[in-house]
Amino acid sequence: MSERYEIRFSGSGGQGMILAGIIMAEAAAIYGDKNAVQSQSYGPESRGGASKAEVIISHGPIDYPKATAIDCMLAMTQEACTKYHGDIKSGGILLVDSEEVKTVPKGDFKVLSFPIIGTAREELGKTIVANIISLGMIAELTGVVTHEAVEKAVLSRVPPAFLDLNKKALQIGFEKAKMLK
Amino acid sequence: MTESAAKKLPRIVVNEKLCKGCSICVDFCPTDVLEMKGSIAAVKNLAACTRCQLCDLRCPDFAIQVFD
Amino acid sequence: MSIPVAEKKEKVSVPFDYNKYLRPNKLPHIWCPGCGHGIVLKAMLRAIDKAGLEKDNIALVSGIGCSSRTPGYVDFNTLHTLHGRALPFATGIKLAKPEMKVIVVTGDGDALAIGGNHFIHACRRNIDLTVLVFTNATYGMTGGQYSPTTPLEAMATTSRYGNIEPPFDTCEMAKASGATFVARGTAYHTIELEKTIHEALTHKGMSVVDIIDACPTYFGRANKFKSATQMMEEIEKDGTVNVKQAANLPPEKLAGKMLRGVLHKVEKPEYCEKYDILIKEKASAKK
Amino acid sequence: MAEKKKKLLQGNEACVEGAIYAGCRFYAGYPITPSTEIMEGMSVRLPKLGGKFIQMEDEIGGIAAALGGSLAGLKSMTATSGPGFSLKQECIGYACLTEIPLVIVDVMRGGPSTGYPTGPSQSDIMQAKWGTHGDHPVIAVTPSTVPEILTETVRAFNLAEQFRTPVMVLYDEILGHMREPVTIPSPGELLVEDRAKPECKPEDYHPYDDKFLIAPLAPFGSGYRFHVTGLNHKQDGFPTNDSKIIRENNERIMRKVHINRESIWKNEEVMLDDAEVAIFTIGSTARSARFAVNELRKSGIKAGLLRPLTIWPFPDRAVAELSNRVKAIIVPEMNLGQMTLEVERCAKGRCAVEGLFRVDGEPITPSQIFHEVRKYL
Repeated sequence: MSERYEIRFSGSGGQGMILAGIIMAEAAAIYGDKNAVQSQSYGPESRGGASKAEVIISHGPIDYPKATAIDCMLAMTQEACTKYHGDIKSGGILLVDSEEVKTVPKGDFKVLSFPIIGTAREELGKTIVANIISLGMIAELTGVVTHEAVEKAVLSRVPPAFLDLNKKALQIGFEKAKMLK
Repeated sequence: MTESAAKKLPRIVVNEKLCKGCSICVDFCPTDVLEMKGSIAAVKNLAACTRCQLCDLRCPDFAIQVFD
Repeated sequence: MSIPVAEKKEKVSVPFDYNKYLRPNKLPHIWCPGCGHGIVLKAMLRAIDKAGLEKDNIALVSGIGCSSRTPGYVDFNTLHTLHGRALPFATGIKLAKPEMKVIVVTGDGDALAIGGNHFIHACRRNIDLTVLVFTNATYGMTGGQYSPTTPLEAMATTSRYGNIEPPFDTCEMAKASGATFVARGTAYHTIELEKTIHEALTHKGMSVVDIIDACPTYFGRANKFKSATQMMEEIEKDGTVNVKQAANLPPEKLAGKMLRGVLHKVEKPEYCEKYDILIKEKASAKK
Repeated sequence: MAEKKKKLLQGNEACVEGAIYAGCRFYAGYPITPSTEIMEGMSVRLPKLGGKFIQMEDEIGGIAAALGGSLAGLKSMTATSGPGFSLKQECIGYACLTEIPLVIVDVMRGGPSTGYPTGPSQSDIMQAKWGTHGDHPVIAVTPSTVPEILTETVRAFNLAEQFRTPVMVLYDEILGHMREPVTIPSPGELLVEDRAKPECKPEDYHPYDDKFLIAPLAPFGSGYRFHVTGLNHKQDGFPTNDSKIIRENNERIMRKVHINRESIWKNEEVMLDDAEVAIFTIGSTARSARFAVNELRKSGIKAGLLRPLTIWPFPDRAVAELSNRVKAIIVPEMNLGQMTLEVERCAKGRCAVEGLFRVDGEPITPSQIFHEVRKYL
């Protein structure tokens, strides 16, 4: 079980949490040398309200595809944070958007709070890339995938016109996370 | 009957294995050539046949045809 | 008894050789004495012959019911499917092999009740099928229940007090659903029917021919007809009027009569042709 | 750089890859959660390959058109979920009797009825076997991973073409929607079977020729004119009332699968050699079970897993053999005991058989299985 590294991206529908999960899985399994399984909340949940994507990363085969003990969780809304934080394991990380999540849950895990959406708005003028900033932050915080792998994964998923924007967003994510460590 | 060209009679063939006896051919024949013999259509008055083919056209059972 | 004017002009000099298209030793067919389906089948074979279609290239598809036994008798690629499902099976064959001529023979219950949804959507797609609806206003195979085309007040084994459901007009529905060739014929007007089916076969797109024919066994007996002949006279001859003649008739002469002939014919893009264009575009885009 | 052709694919996308690889060139279907991505994928892929795709007006139309496509010679597929699978049953029976190859994918969801469209389930195990009336053969494959969805879809096509019968691919919503890395096989890497074509003269051709257990199937329009009917028929395809012929034909279509069951069965055994308790399960539940087996072994408990990749024909012999050497077989399934019944049948009382059921739209977790197994030791 210790080989599994579990990440949960959560927020509201439309914030790109599922895309973040897919990119993380690709960074690990396609552009990295690990195995990964990605799953997500599906159906009405994914059309607004709280939504989540989960990625399990491991060096070996991954049997159970759902999160069991979460190593790192991202919460981009208060609702998602409240609803989904219960599976974070002892010593795990909870990264929250500080402007969205005012009531931080208590538990045996480390809480990191940062204005992710605000940073996207102020430094890049586009809140749409908040998910890519968060992806950079998680890559940096967890070290489960390399910067190089996650960058390749991001760039393979975005349209050519937005390559620079997403590259910058990812870089911002790496840098801001270093400050939080 | 003489074999003169003007008076050449048609040949009406009733397939007795296929005729189901609905009498559509008899009923619709405009010149009363046909009759029912029991439950099978039969030729009664060949000389009256005008070769209109209506018996064939309306036979549901592929059971009657008129040859020149 | 008089021959109708239209038929008199169409004098046939030699008998048609149906054996060219019939499978050997399959007759007699299962249809009851006086059933119009055999008359319709013969008109269809003459129309196919006139259209010069190759036997190998014809798929004849049916559903379930009396009319749907037609494919068993004829020497084409023949498919007797499930109740109501002839059209989607036919759609699959046509789409997979657009070069084939796909003809559907179906009854009014098969096409319009259990298969009604398939019918309207096949019309909507304008896929190149020729659909012959053998309309005898009854479910003959199951013993004479009322069908979607049974007239109001008619008797059937499930309308013993007279039918309280209004019937469909098959042609109106086909036209409204998007079929590009819609016609009606009867087993009585057999040469006209042959011509109508021939025109349907040569039309590109969804062609529907509603064919009124008689079920003497169930509809006939339940509704006090004495014979198949009487049904043909009253329902098929007196109950219909050719659309061209109708143009010159006053409304009172048309009351209660169904129109015969080609009722709707337009040219519109056909489904398989559109799909073929799609394939050409996408296959070349890949290169 | 990325490994050659390795992609992160959703289960339903892997199904599309498998179908295309197997040579599927005809798809007809109707949208239904959680299988719709298969249909969407086929609508994109087929035109580029000259294949045919059509979205039909309903589920029945979907399978009927797919059968038409198959009869016209193209490898065909349709996909659905529980309620749609119910609607397709009459056509499945038609395909069994008329012996038209077809692949039917059922991404199982909670039921009965509309049930829980977005939650996983394994409640169509018995529907796959008994959903259509009459006695008929059923082949159903049950992949457990996204790469396996690809390879099992290919196998399903091979079996359908080889045995002239509908073959079902059964998996659940979890597998349909989860993503895993998949290496797309190169052409030639996996076996691809095509249906046998007749070699005789058209006039000698019989679509159900009793010279063969499984006769070659000529495509419509290829010069072999023949008749197909859902009525009981003779070897020439025409309906019959002859009770001897009806019996022989019904028995033959069962036999063609039954006597070949060895080649259709496919099981994976995990740590079964010395197992005292075995777990029998399929699909995503087998992933939980494998997780649980690893944990149980760590605690010194001799647990193992028997995972069939072919659920129909049921792996009778494997279960019977297993029942001779374990104390108990635990059958976790996302339904209320469909596979358990079959395991009981094959174990014939030689060991305990215990079902572990879940029908709340949530997966059976490794810890549920872990605790259930511990009860027997």
